[in-house]
Amino acid sequence: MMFMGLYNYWIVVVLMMIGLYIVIAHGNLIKKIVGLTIFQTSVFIFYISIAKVDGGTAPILEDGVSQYSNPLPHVLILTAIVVGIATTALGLALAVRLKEAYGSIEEKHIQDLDNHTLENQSKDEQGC
Amino acid sequence: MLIGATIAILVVMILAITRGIIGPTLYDRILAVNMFGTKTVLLLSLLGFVMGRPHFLDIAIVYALINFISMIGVLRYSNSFAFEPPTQEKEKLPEEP
Amino acid sequence: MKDLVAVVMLAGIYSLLSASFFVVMDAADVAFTEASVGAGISTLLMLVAITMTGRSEHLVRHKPMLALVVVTIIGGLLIYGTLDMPHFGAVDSPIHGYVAPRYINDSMQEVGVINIVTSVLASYRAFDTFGEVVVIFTAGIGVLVLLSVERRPEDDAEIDSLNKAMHEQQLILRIATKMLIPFILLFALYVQFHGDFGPGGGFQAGVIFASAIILYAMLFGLSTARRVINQSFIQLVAAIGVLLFGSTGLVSLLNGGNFLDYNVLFVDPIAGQHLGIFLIEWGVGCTVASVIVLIFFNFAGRRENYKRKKHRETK
Amino acid sequence: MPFDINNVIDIMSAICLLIGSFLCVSGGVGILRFPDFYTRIHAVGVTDTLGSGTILIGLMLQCHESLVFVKLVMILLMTIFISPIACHALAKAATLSGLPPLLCNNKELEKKL
Repeated sequence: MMFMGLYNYWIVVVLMMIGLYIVIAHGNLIKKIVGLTIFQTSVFIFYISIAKVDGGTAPILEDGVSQYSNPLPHVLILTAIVVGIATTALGLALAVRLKEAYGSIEEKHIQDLDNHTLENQSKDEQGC
Repeated sequence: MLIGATIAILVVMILAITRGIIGPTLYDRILAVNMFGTKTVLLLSLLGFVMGRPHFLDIAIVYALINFISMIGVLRYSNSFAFEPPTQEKEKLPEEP
Repeated sequence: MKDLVAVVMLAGIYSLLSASFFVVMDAADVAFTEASVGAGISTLLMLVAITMTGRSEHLVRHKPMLALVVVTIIGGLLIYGTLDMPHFGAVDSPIHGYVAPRYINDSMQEVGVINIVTSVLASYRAFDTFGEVVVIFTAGIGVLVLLSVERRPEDDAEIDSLNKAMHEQQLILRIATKMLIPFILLFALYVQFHGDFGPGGGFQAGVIFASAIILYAMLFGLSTARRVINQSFIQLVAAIGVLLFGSTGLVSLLNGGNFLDYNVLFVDPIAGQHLGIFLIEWGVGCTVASVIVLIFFNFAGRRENYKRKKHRETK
Repeated sequence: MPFDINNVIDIMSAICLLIGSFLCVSGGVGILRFPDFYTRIHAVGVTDTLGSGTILIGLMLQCHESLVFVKLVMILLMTIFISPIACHALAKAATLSGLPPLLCNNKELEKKL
């Protein structure tokens, strides 16, 4: 049973892979962003779970408590969550603009449209 | 008794998630999320007492507020007609598979 | 699942769950942040984006088998890598070795703040936090550049008339919201100032403050909310927050200390630390609140433009 | 057992927690088992408020610090205030969007009557 103490990492890996699968396999940009969010949260869970100490409590000093969990990962993740929402908003804004420019947020449609315009351009150049 | 209540809340949360996943209409899902939120508030207050550190009550208050806000937001932005002006013609809600 | 709204709702549940997990893992501050950010604001922004980009997904997958194989291989490698990691909850794992004991044992003498997370965030690693605040500010500017729309007075009049027409329908919600909003704002201030003693601080307070304004904007219409809080004022506040943070560092430089070293801000080092943390938290709170309100206003303003266009086309 | 006010308070708090847990679980069963949206919102809306209320009162009876007590009172007030409004908004939105309630056919109704 030497591996039983590692289950927190396995949960993190599973969540991370779910996020990665969504990012790779789905063409919809919004869904890709949701996948990225799941990926991000798995990293948060990783940090927080390694900060946990057996028998420790929240890192807020109190009389009669000597064992606290590690405050450093908490600080990193606290800021990362707020930065995460800001970057997610930026990604969503990009998706909205892509929808306006291409009329779709499916990756395949956007690529097709791009290829189409590229072909037209090269034809025009040859024509000249 | 505290632990018993915590377990009961956890069971209810699982039931709510099930409804959120299968829920045929959008409103079922919103209802499930809302219920999940209120149950989280209760869970946090109970956990604070179980662990003996009542700092967590602040988090519970935030939950109660944010849950309300997010529900209003979901209703507002999910093509819900309660928030559209009555003069516009009503479209049919798209049936989900 | 093809319906993106359902996907976003489930993502909201996932966020609630992860916040409960953070509570169980003793990370009260992180849970606080996740509670105020993940469940409310991010769900909301995704929904607004979905209303503009279309609600259903065309299920064209990019070679799911290949993706599955790639994901399985990477996952297997990662799990193989975890076999050497320290066990869950182990007291002697390397992460608890280097700077953490100093934070836990000495922060009371050096900084004088009960909440260790706040003292690390705002004093020991303040430069890092400065970077994060600048990132948030930059993201706000990015959204502003991408989504800002010009407003014309005649559109406002049109929206006003629509709002009046909706007043009857939303009477209960509007009255309830009017009663709730002062309470939310007060609670945000409590969180802002209570960060030294319990979970809380500038990041969380900013998000809660912003969510109160977002609630107002959702129920009373965007143009009303913009009349209450001008957008250029919000931009100003965002910039002032970052400036406050940076100038606190500069003042400590000028007083002969390091950048963001608050000991020199006051005669007594502990009082200096308190003053420094107070100013820093204010800067963070201002920036976060105004950037989030800014992001929401721009998303929602874009959406109203869409609706107006549709309205005109149907006419 | 000698009469002691602390014992009485403990027992009362236990009873409150028990009732609250029971109500919450019944609401949970309701949201899963009831046939359509309106019956589900009925199950949730009613039990949510009362169940949360009783659990919070049970916790209030157990707490010793006044700040904790005040916070619990605030959570209780907010639950009582917010939960019915949220349910009202949800049900109204569903009705206005044209979600039909599940009714038995008129013939069946006539038979029953």
